[in-house]
Amino acid sequence: MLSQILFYFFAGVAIVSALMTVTRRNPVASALWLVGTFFALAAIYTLLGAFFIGIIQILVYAGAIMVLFLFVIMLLNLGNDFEPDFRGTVWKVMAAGSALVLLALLVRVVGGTESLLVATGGVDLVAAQVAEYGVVGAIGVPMFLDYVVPLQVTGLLLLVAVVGAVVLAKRDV
Amino acid sequence: MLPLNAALFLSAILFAIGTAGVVVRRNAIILFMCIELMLNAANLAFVALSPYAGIDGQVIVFFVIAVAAAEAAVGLAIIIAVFRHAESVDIRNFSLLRW
Amino acid sequence: MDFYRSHWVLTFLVFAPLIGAVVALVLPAARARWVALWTGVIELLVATPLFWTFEPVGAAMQNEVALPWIPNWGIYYRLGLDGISLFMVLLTALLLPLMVLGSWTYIKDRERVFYAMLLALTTGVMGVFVALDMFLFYVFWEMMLIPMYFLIGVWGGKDRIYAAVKFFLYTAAGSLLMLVGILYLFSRYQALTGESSFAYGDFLSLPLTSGEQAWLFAAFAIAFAIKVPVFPLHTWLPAAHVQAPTAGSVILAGVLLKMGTYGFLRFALPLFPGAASADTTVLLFMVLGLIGIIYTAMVAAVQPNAKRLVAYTSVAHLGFAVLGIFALNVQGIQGALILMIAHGVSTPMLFFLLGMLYERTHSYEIEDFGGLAASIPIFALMLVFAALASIGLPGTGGFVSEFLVLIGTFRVQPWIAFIAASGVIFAAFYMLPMVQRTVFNSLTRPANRAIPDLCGREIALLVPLVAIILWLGIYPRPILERMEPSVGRLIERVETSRFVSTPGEAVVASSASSSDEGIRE
Amino acid sequence: MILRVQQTAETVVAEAQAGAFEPILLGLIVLLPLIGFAINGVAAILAARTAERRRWSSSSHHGGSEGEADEYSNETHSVMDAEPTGVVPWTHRLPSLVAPGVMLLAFALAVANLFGMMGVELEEPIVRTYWSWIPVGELQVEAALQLDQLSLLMTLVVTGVGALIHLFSVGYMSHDPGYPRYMAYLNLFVFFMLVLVLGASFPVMFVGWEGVGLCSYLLIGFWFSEKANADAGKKAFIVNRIGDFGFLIAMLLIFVDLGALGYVEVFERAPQLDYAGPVVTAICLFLFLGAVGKSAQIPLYVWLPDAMAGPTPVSALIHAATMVTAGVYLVVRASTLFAMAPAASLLVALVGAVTALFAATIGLKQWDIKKVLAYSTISQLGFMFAAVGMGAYVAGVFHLMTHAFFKACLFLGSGAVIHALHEAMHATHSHADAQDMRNMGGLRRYLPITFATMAIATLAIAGVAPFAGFFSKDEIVGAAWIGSAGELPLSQASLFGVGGGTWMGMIAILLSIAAFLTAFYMGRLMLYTFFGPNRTGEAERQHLHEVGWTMSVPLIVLAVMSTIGGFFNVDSLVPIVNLFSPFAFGGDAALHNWLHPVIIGAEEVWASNTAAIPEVHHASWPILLAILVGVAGLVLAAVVLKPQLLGTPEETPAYEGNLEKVLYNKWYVDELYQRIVVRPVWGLSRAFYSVVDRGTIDGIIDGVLGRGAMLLGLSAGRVQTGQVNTYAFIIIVGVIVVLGSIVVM
Repeated sequence: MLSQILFYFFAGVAIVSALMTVTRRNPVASALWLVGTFFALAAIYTLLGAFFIGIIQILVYAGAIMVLFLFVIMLLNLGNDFEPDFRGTVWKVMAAGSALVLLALLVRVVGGTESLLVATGGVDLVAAQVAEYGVVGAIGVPMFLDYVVPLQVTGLLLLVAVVGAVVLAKRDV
Repeated sequence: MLPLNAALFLSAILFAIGTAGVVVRRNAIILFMCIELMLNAANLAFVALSPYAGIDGQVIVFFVIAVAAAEAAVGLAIIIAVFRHAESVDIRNFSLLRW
Repeated sequence: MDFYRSHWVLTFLVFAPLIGAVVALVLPAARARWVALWTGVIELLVATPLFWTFEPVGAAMQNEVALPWIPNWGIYYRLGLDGISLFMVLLTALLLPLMVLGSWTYIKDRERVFYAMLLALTTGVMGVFVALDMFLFYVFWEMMLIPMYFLIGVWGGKDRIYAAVKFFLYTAAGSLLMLVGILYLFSRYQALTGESSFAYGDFLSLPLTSGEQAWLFAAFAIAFAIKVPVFPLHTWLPAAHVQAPTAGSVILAGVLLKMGTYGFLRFALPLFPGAASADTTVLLFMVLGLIGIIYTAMVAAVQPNAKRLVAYTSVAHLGFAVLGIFALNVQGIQGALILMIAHGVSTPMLFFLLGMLYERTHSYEIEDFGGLAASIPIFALMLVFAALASIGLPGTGGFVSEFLVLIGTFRVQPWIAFIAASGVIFAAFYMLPMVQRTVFNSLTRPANRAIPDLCGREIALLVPLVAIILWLGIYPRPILERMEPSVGRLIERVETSRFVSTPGEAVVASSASSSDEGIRE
Repeated sequence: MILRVQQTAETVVAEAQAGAFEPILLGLIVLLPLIGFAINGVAAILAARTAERRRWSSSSHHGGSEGEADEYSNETHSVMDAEPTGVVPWTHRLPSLVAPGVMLLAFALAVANLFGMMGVELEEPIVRTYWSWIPVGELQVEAALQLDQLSLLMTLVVTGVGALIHLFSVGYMSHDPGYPRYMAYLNLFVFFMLVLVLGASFPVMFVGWEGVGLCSYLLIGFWFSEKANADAGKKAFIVNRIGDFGFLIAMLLIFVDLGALGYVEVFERAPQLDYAGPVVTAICLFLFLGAVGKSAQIPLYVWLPDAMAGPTPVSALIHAATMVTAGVYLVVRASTLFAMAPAASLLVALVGAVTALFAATIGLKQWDIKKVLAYSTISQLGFMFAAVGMGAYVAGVFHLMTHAFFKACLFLGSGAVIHALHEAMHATHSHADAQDMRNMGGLRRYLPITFATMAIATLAIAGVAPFAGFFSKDEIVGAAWIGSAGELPLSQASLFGVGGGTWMGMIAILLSIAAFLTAFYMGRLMLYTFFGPNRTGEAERQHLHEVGWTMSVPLIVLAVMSTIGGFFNVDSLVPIVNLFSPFAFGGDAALHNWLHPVIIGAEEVWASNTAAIPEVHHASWPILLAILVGVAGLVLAAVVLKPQLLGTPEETPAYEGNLEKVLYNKWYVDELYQRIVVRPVWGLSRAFYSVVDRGTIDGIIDGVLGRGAMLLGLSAGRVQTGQVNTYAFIIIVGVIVVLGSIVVM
């Protein structure tokens, strides 16, 4: 019963901070609100039983990517004398409208799945694997067995990204 | 266990907020943040469904994170390159690629 | 001698020009026209014996072949020749060397590409007339488009791009509709028999409901009607002719238009006989043909540009062909076929002459000419003869075909034939003033006084055309005999599968019905 | 050559007694003119080639000479100017031999056949099939020639008169630079005329029919460098084409209703159609439309007067003797059909009579000598159509024959006059109109032979007693009176509700007035041309002299035929006419007996479909009236018209008072046609082109589709703003649509 209360609490935090990320004019403020969202999500992950992902979320997302963002913001000195970069009210209305419609559709689509999945009776599949290999092993084993190709590709992708970033951002001397 | 629908609804909401942000904001950096937000919404959905559909969900999350990281890195590099040239990160300066 | 029994003669006729095209491209520019000429001459020498080796007796296809090309889709390299396509093949083979001769001094830049295009175009056209596999037919049909587009677009007159694009879009749009029709037939055949095939024979045996037939006929008919061209869809032709170089106009008027009527006779009528012989279709196309005859004749009369005038006249002539085809009796269809040949000889002659005149006066506008008979009498003689052949004077092919078409139409729709016959008056109405303003009247322009008369090459080019026009007019019997069985088979097919719903054909003069039964042997 | 012909004639006559008659070299008769055409044609091409090569050589020296090129204009009639070397080239000498020679040969063969056929009573026509022309399904058209009494008679007229006119042309046209081309066209014309006359089926006749139309187009527009001549040729061809349209429709009707097109089969199966039924009447009306086009009857006569733009021998041959009679030949050939359609026949008679009178009135006030003769021809053709329309087919053919003689004589006479005047005016370089009667006067002193022959022909055409016209024309008028008394089979028929007899009464009156007017204007022509003071001018008068023998001989022969022509068909029953019966050739009413087998079909139809006619009694007063009318016309002309008062064209105006104005301007018929037919058709054509073709069709295709596609493209392009948000938004919309469709499914 406690976990549900915590879940709704963190969900609320996540939604508010997401809204603040989008609406703050100051990039630094919105960056920090985004970090807040990540923390809330990490908490929800742990509540859902994915402890390793919760940790990774904080480590990689909040820790690495957001730091990179803040670093770039500071590098480009965007923190101050920024003018409002919101588009016209027409666009605002359209954006909000399309977001709500999208939300409604997603809810409609997603809504029906629980009854479907419960029917398949796979509730405690994850628990069995975790019990066998431990929290990290449960993710590690399939990653290195079934998903070994995507893993390598992702590795390559990251290499390309790094080289790309260096080439792009380097001052043409 | 936690109500599955709630988690999925949450991810839908976050995703919707992310799209709204992408459409509305002109600042490239914030644009990237909104995209990160949308990716996270997707991750949440994966994690929420993994107890029912198997651990694969959580494995995919890792790949998503990796992609997100790569995308952020390259994106920001582009923004720096453009910034050097146009002194601002407003995406209207990026509008040469059109008919 | 079995070369002429087998399909190899057809394969040679189709692909020899293509090889010639490649050779023309490779060799230096000065050689190009000679290569084209030799290819044309060889093509003609190979094709002419077909006239004698073709047995007029059997109604079935001759020189057939069916080699697998893309087997798993049931696409075969299927060729065949019968009474209807024989003369189109011969006409194309005849026109090729003449066209090369016609543009001997006319084309001065990029000869290599020009002759390559011309030869490739001939391959496409020859392929269309002998292909019996719908897919292969469609490939050749599209293949014909590209070289023609370049012929008009590159070597054309002032606003040739407009004309070339208009020509291309018109024909391509039509052929897309036809493609849909072919694919639908393919799917129906596959659904019915399980294995896939594009063969013309297989589609013939396909049972189709009246609704399907109507739609499919419409798709094919529009594609061919654009090509013929039938009245409302004809405006691309004058534009294309005015801009096209002489060789382009000759092949366009001589053969490309006949692909439309040939298409009706080979595909639209036999494949969908019920829809084709329905009263509404027959009446619709007859009225359109009729408008085509009278309307374009009148429009032709007021044209300042000679080539545009001749272009409109060929629309008028093919209006007669449409009438003949939809008369759906032996006189009408044989008349249409003879007209396809006669028009395919007389109009190219006119275009050759106008081309020669253009080489001398650098203009197609009629008011730039006048009294040319005084300075170039042989040209004047040829122009008057070509004009008379085009008007359909008895003794030329034009008369025989128009007479047969009118008889065929009269048996089905007396009133339409009555009005169409007045086309004879309009023919004189548009052709004679043009001849007079070009050749007769006083020689006002000093420039026209010193132009040289026709040289040996030009006369050698025109003499075969004159000979064929007279032969068609005086002794068309061998041609009629060779067509008879195929036309008989076509009519028999259309008659037997007439829809039960429509109460027989239009009211024919009552007393004639007795003689009609006799005809439909 | 002549000897051989005599031998064949004897053998043939001997053979004839044995009952069998084989036509002699029928194909050759037709082929000879074609061979002539080929030879002359080659000569013409070579002449053109040499002329052009010389022009190149001379023009390359001093940059193109003016005089050279207008050698084709009809002012410089003579090849001498264009021929520096002085000797006449072979290309000009050859046609003088070939053209008349070929005609004489053909005439000789025709005569040989005549002798052959005279002996034997030929019931069935002889058909020679050469090859199968259009064998398609039930339509079997053979290229076949048919020889029977009618076609032989026509062949004789065509080749006989033709030969004379060819001989005349040698003198008249030999100086013209285009002489070989002229002779080639003339031979080609005779070839097509023979095909028309000897054809065994309607399509073969149609080949000749349009062929002669083509040749008249080429010959009228012979001096094509003048726009007026070329226009006249074009007008003739188009108006003929309107007639040919009618003929074509008739052929279609015949084939669809009778299933065949050969004469023999058609006239066999004709009784199958119902008597006076709509089908046979339609066939006859359309055949008559063809005849009206070719034989210049109302309303399609307008081309004949303009056809005088051609050389005069052409007018004589084509527009007097042969081509224009093709219409009459058609009606007589299809007499069985016309007998089956009494209403149509009566209409033919009526149109003929009205045309006779109408043309005669116009002839009164024309100053161009050839125009007078042109309208006279139209009028005389009206007489022939009246005859065949009333069923008096033999009278029609008889008048056709005699008319061929005296009208050809008149035309050639006027040709001689014009030629003489031209020579004179050419010598003094005056540019007066050589064809205007006001420039003539008193020519009998300078052109005695021409005057004598034309006088005989004028008496013949006026219908004065012993001459040919008297017998043939009065037989027609007589038939009209008999018909009005109800003694002709067709007088029982009715047209527009009025009885046949009354129509024939009206026709008789119309023809009588026309006969009177004919006599009057012919008298006027003779007076102004040959009597009174000479108005051609002092200087030219010295140069006026009689024409050469090649032109006089044909005139004399034709004058002789005009005198004796009448005796071929002297009908002893008719009171006054029987005075001449002792001199008749070949017995009583020779022509009637000769042509009887041809019109048997018509008589059988009448026998089975109309009430029997009691005995036909010939009153004498119609003949007296005819003589009176003829003589009165001539006398009145002599009395009323004062040639001595007439001045040159500058002095005497073309017309005084508005009646003469209307007549001179041909009742403004040409202008009427121009306004109600020609101009609207051109206007409609221009409207069609600009409004329909350019405007709507191209408007829709280029405008709506073309520009529409362009505009669509442009407006779609504006969406690409280049800003990422817009694209993101579009993607989102896409997602929404996809999700929406999933939700909806």
